[in-house]
Amino acid sequence: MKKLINHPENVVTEALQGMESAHADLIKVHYNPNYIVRADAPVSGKVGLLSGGGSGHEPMHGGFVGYGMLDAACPGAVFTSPTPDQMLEATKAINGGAGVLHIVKNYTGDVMNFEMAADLARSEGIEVEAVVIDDDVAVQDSLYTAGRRGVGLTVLAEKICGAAAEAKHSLQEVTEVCRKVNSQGRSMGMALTSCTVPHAGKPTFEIGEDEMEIGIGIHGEPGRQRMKIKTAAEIVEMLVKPIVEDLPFKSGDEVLAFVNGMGGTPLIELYLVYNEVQKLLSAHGIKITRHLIGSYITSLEMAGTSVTLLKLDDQLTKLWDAPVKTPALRWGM
Amino acid sequence: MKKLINHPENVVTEALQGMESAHADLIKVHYNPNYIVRADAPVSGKVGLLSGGGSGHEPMHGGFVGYGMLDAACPGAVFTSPTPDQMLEATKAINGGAGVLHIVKNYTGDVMNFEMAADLARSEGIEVEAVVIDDDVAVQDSLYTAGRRGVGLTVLAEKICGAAAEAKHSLQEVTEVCRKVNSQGRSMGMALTSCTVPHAGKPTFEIGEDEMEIGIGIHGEPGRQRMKIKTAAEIVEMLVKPIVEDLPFKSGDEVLAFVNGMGGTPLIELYLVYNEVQKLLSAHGIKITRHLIGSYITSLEMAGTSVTLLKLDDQLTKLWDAPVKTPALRWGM
Amino acid sequence: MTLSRDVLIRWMQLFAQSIEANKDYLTDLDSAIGDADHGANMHRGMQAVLSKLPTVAESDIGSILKTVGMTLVSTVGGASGPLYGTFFIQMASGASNKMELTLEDYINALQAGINGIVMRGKAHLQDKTMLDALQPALDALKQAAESGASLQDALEQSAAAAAAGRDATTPLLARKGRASYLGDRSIGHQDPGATSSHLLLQSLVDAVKA
Amino acid sequence: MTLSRDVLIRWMQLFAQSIEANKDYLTDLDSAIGDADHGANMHRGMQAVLSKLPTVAESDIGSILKTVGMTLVSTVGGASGPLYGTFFIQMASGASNKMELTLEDYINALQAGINGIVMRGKAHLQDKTMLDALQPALDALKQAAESGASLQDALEQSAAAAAAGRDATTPLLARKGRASYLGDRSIGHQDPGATSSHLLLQSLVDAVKA
Ligand SMILES: Nc1ncnc2c1ncn2[C@@H]1O[C@H](COP(=O)(O)OP(=O)(O)O)[C@@H](O)[C@H]1O
Ligand SMILES: Nc1ncnc2c1ncn2[C@@H]1O[C@H](COP(=O)(O)OP(=O)(O)O)[C@@H](O)[C@H]1O
Ligand SMILES: [Mg+2]
Ligand SMILES: [Mg+2]
Ligand SMILES: [Mg+2]
Ligand SMILES: [Mg+2]
Repeated sequence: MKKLINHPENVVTEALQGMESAHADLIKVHYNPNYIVRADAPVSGKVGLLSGGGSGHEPMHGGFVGYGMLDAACPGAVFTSPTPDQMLEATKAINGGAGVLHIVKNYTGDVMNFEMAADLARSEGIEVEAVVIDDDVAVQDSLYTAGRRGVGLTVLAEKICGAAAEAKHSLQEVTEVCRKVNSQGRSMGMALTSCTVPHAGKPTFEIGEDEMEIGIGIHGEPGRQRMKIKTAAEIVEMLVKPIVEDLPFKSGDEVLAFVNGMGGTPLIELYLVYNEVQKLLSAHGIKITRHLIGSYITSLEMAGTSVTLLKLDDQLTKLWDAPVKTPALRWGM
Repeated sequence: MKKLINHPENVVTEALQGMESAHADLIKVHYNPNYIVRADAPVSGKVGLLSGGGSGHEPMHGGFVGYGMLDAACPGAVFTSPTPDQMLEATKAINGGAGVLHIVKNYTGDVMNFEMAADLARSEGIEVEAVVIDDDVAVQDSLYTAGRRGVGLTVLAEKICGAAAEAKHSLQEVTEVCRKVNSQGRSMGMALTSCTVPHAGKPTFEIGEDEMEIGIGIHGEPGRQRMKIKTAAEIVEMLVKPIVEDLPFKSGDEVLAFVNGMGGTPLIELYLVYNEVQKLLSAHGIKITRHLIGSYITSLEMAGTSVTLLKLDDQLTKLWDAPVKTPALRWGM
Repeated sequence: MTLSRDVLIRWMQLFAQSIEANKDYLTDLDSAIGDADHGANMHRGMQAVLSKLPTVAESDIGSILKTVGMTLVSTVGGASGPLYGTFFIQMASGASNKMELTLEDYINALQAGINGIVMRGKAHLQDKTMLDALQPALDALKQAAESGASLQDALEQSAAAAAAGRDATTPLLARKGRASYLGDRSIGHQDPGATSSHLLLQSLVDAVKA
Repeated sequence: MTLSRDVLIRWMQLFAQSIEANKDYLTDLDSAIGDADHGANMHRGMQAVLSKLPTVAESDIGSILKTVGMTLVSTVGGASGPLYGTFFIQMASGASNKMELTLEDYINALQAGINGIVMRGKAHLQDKTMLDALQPALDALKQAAESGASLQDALEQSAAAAAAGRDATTPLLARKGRASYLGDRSIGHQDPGATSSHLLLQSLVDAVKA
């Protein structure tokens, strides 16, 4: 296992300490239970936005805490959902009196832990809503009743809902916006390499020098299918076609295209992938009006990419464009 | 070789096309010869800032073109300095009448090509200055008369000089600022893995599962020393100590600390490394007042990190804080 | 014979040991069809339980089980945290103020625990989850009780049924949890949660014997 | 015997072929002590030269050499681009309007080319660069000329000296170019630029023979 770490047990805590000392102007880090809050939390009269999930997906979610995005994030152990007590404490810390929205990625563990936390928070008198993000079209069979995974769309939902909350929309309204994002966005991902969970000490899966996994999630789990590696153009077609057909996206649609790196893929490749996405969508008459390119929701050091498309309208575009100031996303201020 | 590409020959062009279609609001891409310019170039009365170098270091340099940073960047083939004709065309395209500064990383090829370009531009009546960045303390022996390499400090120099140029400082003044940054900054890097140049098709060097290279550059070249992999704390000490001793940085100094990923290292590890840097510097009485954490000057998909320290004063801090709006660095607007 | 407070505490200690011994094994199973953390998750949780046990050394069985459950909920995370946590919390519900459990008490407690898992996780039998070890274990326990087996024999038959249930997860296609994302590729791998559930029931056998 | 325009054009064609055949070899050498691009760099440049050659089919030798040099400068990049580019541009300087080169002309041209490389790259002998192949080649050429050798013999001796110079780079510690960053670790590896320089001079021998 090759990592810049001290001890597998301490990776999450020490990375949090690094974030804390780097971004003291934007965030505060609380330990035991672990959560990251906006430096100015709670913001009175504003809906509080909480997300969380296993660590190993950085910058998600902690890197998205700040003005115009999340109020708090709960980091779990690597690839392990955080626990209800973390979420409860974070919920309390960001409740500015207008209620709290939990943005939950659809994994059994995340959903159950957030459910328990919401129950506990409600029993303490805090109004809590939850939206479960499930955008991964790689998981398509309705027999598999855990449902689709939550992946790249989560980042877009956090930004857009963050803007809505910052504009002092009500809990009801922010929740609606989040549901809308979830209903209008789809993702799919692939991997060239596995990643290594620090505790496990060896790659989660073995893969040949000429192979790739299509339809992966973000936890180093194997994908839906293994095949010989293909060109970027072919790979993009394998990712984008199921996305376009699923919603479906139609000619004339305006979309936000998010080309994400899985952690070990360099930016030069992401731009090359974006170029293919752009060509393919324009052949379908779909117009990219906003974009995000970079490694924003990762699987440790996995090499690979995911594509997320979100159908935009005026409301979502405006919320996307609104100022944001977090460790990992920043514009307009 | 595992890469998200179509054909090794086309990597640079296709990545440029991706940048072009993504960032049309910020930059224009010119092909044959290849260069990237600010969408509003030339800015009349402003010193033009040009940098360039081999591709494979993304986002450097193309990702730093835009308001408050570079006016143009010339991308060469992967890890190969661009050619004088690219630089000449770019120099002409950004000359707003106040002259052009070339920011050159100290590699034999880069220096010679930029020298030829500057001669050509001057012969066409453009005032050109050049500053060679040579911050890599891994290259320490004065016998090796190619001198130190230019690495991470280049990013900081481009940002800071970009702010000075934006404030309409003269060519003389911007050049002075650049020399000052170069004299007050030092870097050192290490790698856990090699990278694979697309043309070459196989890793530049072989390295064992328990080994690392210390004192690497940014071209997948082997480092000064190979050794067994160590903890993040020990690695940071091996990187930071030579930096601190070289300038030297002293107790009471205020610095910008730049923890850079080499392309294949995830953000969680960079924060962990930053945490170690912060602890070590504070033990030396050196205070981090500004920071940059992320993969900004990379070696394709290499796993590894580099640390750059720049001694700050009021002037440099103000220039660092000034607004910047480029594909890869953005704040204040 | 009944299950005393001491036996219950020894149960948790032996389960923690068993998890420690099988940590890498559980993680390997989870690597194949999940995210390579089940061993680490359970280990983190049971270490926390170990350190909490002294605080309930004098408490009734309900409090012991509830503390175990709450500790697991707040330290494990993932799917197994809320599931095992709920399991113990629900087991505790009928045991408050009890200082020992008869076989019948234990059957009721196990039934309540399993109900909690189903309520929380909404899994069905054959979905390739821990339920596939626990439910057969409960059935065997009831059958043993009906046929008048001793507590120890009943627990042994229950653990054996859990082992069989665990083994039977291998050919199943997963329909719940992370493994379900793999579709057909989940077939042929033993479920990690069913494996840890068997370890749990086997540890009780060992605790009774010790 | 003299070097005609046709021979010079054939020289460039054969050099391009030789680079193509040795592309991976040059890159491998550059992987060991550089950045794994010397083969690709030279190949890109010589392919561009090939496509430019028709435009100078009727020109004098000075124009041919200058076009080669300018093309290399604008397509190779890296260290070898300006160095080989300057080499040919400087070779061209004494050959303008010439339709053939005598041995003496060629000696002067090679001397000018090497001077250009030294001016641009500021390398010394034994710095482990292309100079370590080129300078011995020039020396051998001069010696052969003095001893009255034929043009062909002189070129052969020159190429042989380049080969020996190339081989002699292996034990050297690099002091110029990228390999210098390796310090002691550069010792024991043959210099890629010296290797391509030998290919260049060998291609001229082959062009004369063909
Ligand atoms: N809905 C569910 N109901 C019952 N058990 C489940 C359910 N989902 C997952 N499990 C169990 O949880 C185990 C995985 O636990 P663990 O790896 O710790 O959590 P995670 O899947 O969040 O990483 C699976 O092997 C399975 O037995
Ligand atoms: N200063 C110099 N003078 C002469 N030759 C040099 C100098 N620096 C480098 N070289 C030659 O250039 C070769 C490397 O060329 P190449 O790999 O194409 O460029 P780069 O080093 O920029 O990647 C070296 O092997 C060496 O022979
Ligand atoms: Mg998990
Ligand atoms: Mg090069
Ligand atoms: Mg798991
Ligand atoms: Mg090279």
